[in-house]
Amino acid sequence: MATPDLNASASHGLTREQLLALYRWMRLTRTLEERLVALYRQTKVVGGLFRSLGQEGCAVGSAFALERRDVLSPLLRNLGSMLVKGAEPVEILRQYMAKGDSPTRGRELNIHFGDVEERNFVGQISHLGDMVPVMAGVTLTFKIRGEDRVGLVYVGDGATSTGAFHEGINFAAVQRCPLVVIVENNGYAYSTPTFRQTAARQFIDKAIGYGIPGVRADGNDVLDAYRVTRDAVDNARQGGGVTLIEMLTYRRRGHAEHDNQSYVQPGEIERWAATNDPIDRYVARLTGELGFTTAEVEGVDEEVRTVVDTATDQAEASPPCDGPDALRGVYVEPAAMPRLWYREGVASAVDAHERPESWGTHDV
Amino acid sequence: MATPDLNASASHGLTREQLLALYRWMRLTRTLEERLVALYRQTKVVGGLFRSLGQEGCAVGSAFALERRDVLSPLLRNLGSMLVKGAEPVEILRQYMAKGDSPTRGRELNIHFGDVEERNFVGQISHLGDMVPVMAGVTLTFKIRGEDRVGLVYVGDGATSTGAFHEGINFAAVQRCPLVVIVENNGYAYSTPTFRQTAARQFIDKAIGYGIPGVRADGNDVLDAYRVTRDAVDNARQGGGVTLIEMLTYRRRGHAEHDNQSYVQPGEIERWAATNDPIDRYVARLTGELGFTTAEVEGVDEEVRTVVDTATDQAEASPPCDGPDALRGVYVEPAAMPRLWYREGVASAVDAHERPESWGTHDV
Amino acid sequence: MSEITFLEAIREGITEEMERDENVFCLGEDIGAFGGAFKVTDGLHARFGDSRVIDTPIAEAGIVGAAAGAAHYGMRPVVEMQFIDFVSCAYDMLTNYVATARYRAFLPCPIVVRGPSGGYVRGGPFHSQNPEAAFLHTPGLKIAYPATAEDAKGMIKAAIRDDDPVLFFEHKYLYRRIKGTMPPGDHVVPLGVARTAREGTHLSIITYAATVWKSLEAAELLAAEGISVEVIDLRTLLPLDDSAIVATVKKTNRVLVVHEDTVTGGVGGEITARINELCFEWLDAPVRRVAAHDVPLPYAPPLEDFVLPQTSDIVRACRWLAAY
Amino acid sequence: MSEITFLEAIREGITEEMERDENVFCLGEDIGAFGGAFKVTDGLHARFGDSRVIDTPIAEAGIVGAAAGAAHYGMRPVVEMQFIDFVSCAYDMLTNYVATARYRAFLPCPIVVRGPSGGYVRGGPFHSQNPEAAFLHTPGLKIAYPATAEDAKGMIKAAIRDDDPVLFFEHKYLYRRIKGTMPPGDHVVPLGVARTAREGTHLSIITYAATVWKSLEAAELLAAEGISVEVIDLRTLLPLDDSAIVATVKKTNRVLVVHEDTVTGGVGGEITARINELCFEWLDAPVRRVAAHDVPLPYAPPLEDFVLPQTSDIVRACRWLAAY
Ligand SMILES: Cc1ncc(C[n+]2csc(CCOP(=O)(O)OP(=O)(O)O)c2C)c(N)n1
Ligand SMILES: Cc1ncc(C[n+]2csc(CCOP(=O)(O)OP(=O)(O)O)c2C)c(N)n1
Ligand SMILES: [Mg+2]
Ligand SMILES: [Mg+2]
Repeated sequence: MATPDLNASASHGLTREQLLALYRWMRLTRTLEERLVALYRQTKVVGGLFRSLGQEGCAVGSAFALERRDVLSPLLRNLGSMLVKGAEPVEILRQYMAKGDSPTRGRELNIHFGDVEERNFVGQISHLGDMVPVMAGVTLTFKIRGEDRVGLVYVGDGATSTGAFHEGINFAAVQRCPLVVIVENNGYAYSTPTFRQTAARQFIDKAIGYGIPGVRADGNDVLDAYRVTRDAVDNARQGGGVTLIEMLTYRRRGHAEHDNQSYVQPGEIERWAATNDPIDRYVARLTGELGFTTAEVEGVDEEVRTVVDTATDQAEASPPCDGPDALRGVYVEPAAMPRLWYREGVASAVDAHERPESWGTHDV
Repeated sequence: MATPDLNASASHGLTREQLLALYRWMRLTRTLEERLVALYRQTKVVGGLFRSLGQEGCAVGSAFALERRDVLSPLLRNLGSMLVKGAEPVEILRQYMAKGDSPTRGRELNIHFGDVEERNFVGQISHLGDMVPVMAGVTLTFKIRGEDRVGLVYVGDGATSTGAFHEGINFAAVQRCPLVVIVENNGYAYSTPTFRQTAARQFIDKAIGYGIPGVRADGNDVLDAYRVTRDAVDNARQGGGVTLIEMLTYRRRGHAEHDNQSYVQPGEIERWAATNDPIDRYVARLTGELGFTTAEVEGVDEEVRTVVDTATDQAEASPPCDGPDALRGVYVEPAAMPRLWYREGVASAVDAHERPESWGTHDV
Repeated sequence: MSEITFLEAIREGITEEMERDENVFCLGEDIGAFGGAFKVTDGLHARFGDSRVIDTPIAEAGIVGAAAGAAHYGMRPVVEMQFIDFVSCAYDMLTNYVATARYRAFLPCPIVVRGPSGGYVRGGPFHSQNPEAAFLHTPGLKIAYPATAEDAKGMIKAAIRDDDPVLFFEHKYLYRRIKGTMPPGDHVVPLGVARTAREGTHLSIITYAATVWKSLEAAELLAAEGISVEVIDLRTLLPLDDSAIVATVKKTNRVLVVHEDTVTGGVGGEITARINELCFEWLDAPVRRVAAHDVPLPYAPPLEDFVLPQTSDIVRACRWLAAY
Repeated sequence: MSEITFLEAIREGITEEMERDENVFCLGEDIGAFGGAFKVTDGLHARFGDSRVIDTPIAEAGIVGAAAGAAHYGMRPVVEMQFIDFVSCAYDMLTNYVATARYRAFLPCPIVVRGPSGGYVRGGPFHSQNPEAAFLHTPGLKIAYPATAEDAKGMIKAAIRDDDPVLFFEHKYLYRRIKGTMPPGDHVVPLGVARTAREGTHLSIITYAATVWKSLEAAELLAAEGISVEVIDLRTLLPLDDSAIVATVKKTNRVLVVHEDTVTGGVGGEITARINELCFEWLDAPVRRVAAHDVPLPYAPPLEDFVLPQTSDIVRACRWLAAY
């Protein structure tokens, strides 16, 4: 089959390389998460595992609209956006395995890390909504300095209920900060369906209350996610202020791997998997109207597998954290907090005779 | 002049007594506040004085739409609504003068007090926005119990920026609580004009984001304030959930009496006073289309003056607070907190030799 | 009567109170049909229905405020924080509105705010917190932090019946590891009364929550060395049981305060000050603290282990104190 | 050089830092053309313009979060709380996001959050607070609370230059009552170093903020009775200046901790614990506290006077301690 001329509107002005890159980021996200599931089952992941299965299109498409100098603030389901922004698979793996050379040196879990020096994504915290004010401040800085930079922050459907979301987006709207706020509406906040989170018909209905434009995207169409975000980013870059984007998607796994999704209607997940998977849809598009060959697509799969394999080997070989490092870096000065008095000269915090699993077996 | 038939639509179905009562509450609010200004100048008011000059229509008209069993949560500029709900002028005066028999026994200031037993208004705190979640809970209770009761809570234009406002109204909207939320848009939050508070064109634009109806009223038309609130109250009573009302009005005095309003454009206050005073407008209406005589109106003024005079005498004669009472009532049990060790047997906390005004005159 | 877990004990306590008093109701994130992140409210929704087990939006200040409003009008709300770390989002509402309601406005505000707290579980800085000290200087609140399954049940019942607001901390490490046999009948453990978890004569450990178990483990190890350690489980931090503190000081004359929260600004300071004020003359040694290092709690096991107080730390500190 | 007030000293400090470093900017409610509720930022908007003195919506969490974001990208935000009582609304943002930023994510977060605090002004429960103790167990924050005009200037400058987040409490009773002559030049008072406000030999008062002045007044009165009181002004509460505390204990052997915040859970506990740990053997008497009674601060003058510590209380407590 001959390569057809790329229809500029179908490809939203993206080059062939870019179109394939979008696929690669989605595939990398999924393959990496699948590897994490395997490691989780081997109990090599410390703590919970949070998937973005079925949501890769939102994260990848939106982040793809940013320049390197722009700043991204991801959430738990935005692994894809971090990869686009330059996070390395080995960093993700080390984080999840709490390795000593992980991006946070074992201080924080899963994908809670960032890099504001070069790649420009900010390490999130668990408290939902808090990143919205923070990104208002990041982008306020760009506005004050006249820097040509834009910010992008995600919130879940659930996080829109927080006071922090409200205070942050309102502040940014009033200040006309160059900020894009994406509500990733995946139908659930943990077990809570959207209709218990808000009585609004749709999340973009919140935009008018902040005096900003609200736009909806099909989050499972990576090109739509890209296009809508790019327009909002362009608008922000030109001084147009904040845009609220609602991306429609669906969370096919539980809140975390241990969640059995008992609260989901039978068949709902299967339906989304069968008919509305962002990768399947994009593959069909690539090999259909966009004129890529199956071999090209499979080549990406192959390359991604190798990348993830290599990263896994690297991460597994990484050293564990070193206890006393825990005291370093709370402040610039002092550089480390002192050891407490009963720890002076003690090599290991936990002695052999510690048996926390035995708690409660003593007489009370 | 003969009394014309009351036009039911002009009077919104109110009786003659009710129409005159609306006037009385507005006049009482203003006269009482004017008395407070006099007492303030005599330094008999402890702390600041907060006026609602020019906003009496909002407070009175809206509260007039409630039944006694309904619950009101007023703010600083809603003295009028408290009077309608049964607060006595003497209570207000004692509060401002921090008297021992004031409604809070001197614990809280100005109009921060309530009565949930009989008259059903809730004592507010200073932290803006906090009363919205609280009233969501009050009205959730009515819903759970199937009680035929409604709640009404006010916020200023400024308070809409708080996270508490957002969390509370959203919670109430999802739960379809029988609650009416009034945004009293008086143009300023302290010195901050509305356009620095929100980029929204109007506050009712926030309603759709919560999936609730939003209605605007002319807050300086007491009948419009009444009508719009009554409709929202009726809707809440019938299970229709939350309504957001925006009342347009104007704060003619400073945030508090000491504020010289340097931030206000010259002429702005005078214009509102001359052309859009809620009392003047209503008097014109009363003596015009509603067919009251000037004597009737003046009769109210006279009666109100007497009421305020009597209340002032009573309040001035009220005893001051008794120091040790400060320790009572933090918990049900213990009924009073213990005196600290160095206060045992001490009659007066502050000795004659205390000269706090001399602080800083000692060598450092 | 069979043993149940700490977690089941809390559920049993809430269930009994919901049966006893129809004004008791639960609200929180994912607590309905799902039963909550830790399943504390599992089954309650099926049993008591939509209006008594309410799934809320993610809005801690909103939920706590709503609970307060309901409490003013006669309800007895039991609020779940999905993790107690999120109570910080309701800090204003709790310290300014809830805690002062009775004092400033004579408003009854009998709410319980409960949730999983504490570390030793590789939860990282935002799923392991012990925020009790942040509320200690808030008159109007009570703070309960049980260590045993029996207390977990008896104290949640007391908290729900209390006419004032109670923060109820549930150490998540104990949820499924600690078991107990519930006393028969209406088992209520009054707030404000400490418990002697172990009798001893040479020195006293004053502690609460998960470190009660670490202290008991240390006491057991020290007994083998001939050091007899008394362990006081405070159970309630506000109000503190001064008489229990004074009694143990007068008995052993040596005190180690142990808690999981960071040492600076933790509850240990208040306890030390009270001992100074109430029974200084009885001290044969300084009051000392074993607690977490002053850093945000990190996630990696070697780091978390290093930061938190461990049994061996308590053992070493006790040896030092006994030898003083 | 003429005397200026405590308030003017703060303004002078902020102004100098804004001149020195273009990354320093102010944000808060009504701080722009209006100059702030207490006029601390008066004139700054006219001088530095819209983008360096920013009026914000009423959103304490939003403002503090925005400051943090700006600080990550090289700015030096100075945030005003209109009253420090409203910092409770930003409690989550400060304790979870701001305080941990460097530790968990290597993010610089040099922000200053400042505002009028404290009582003795008939401000009632929500305009008189001393929330310092609520932040004391938050590693990652610093807490400054000056008592003199000189320190107010020197410490706000140090706070703005500090590479970590600083809570800066400004006692509103001192704003216009206290004056001082500013040392010439770039007057920076380092954080973490206490000050001997008055030398003495019989006993030591350890205190900070407004009660420094009450303590000095008491010391003056006691001098007439032959009791020589040393007064230590801590100036910074996090980190605490342990060496200054130890030095005064070793000198006088008797300590009274005085603060305006409620006694239970106040900073006094931490100070007492440190003294126990660092210099117990030097104590000739128990460390005792003079502080506010454990109630929300009421508004009426006789009630507020009764609840708060007064000079006469300090005098009586010192007599007791001297006689011990
Ligand atoms: C302030 C706060 N409250 C509660 C939680 C606990 N929590 C973590 S994720 C979550 C659900 C989030 O749902 P949503 O915002 O829709 O994001 P999604 O997981 O669907 O991407 C909850 C309640 C939290 N992290 N922060
Ligand atoms: C959470 C919080 N932040 C700041 C303040 C200080 N403050 C008191 S009134 C006020 C302005 C309120 O404006 P608005 O809500 O419009 O009410 P208005 O006074 O105009 O009726 C401010 C900022 C406060 N009370 N609460
Ligand atoms: Mg979701
Ligand atoms: Mg206003």
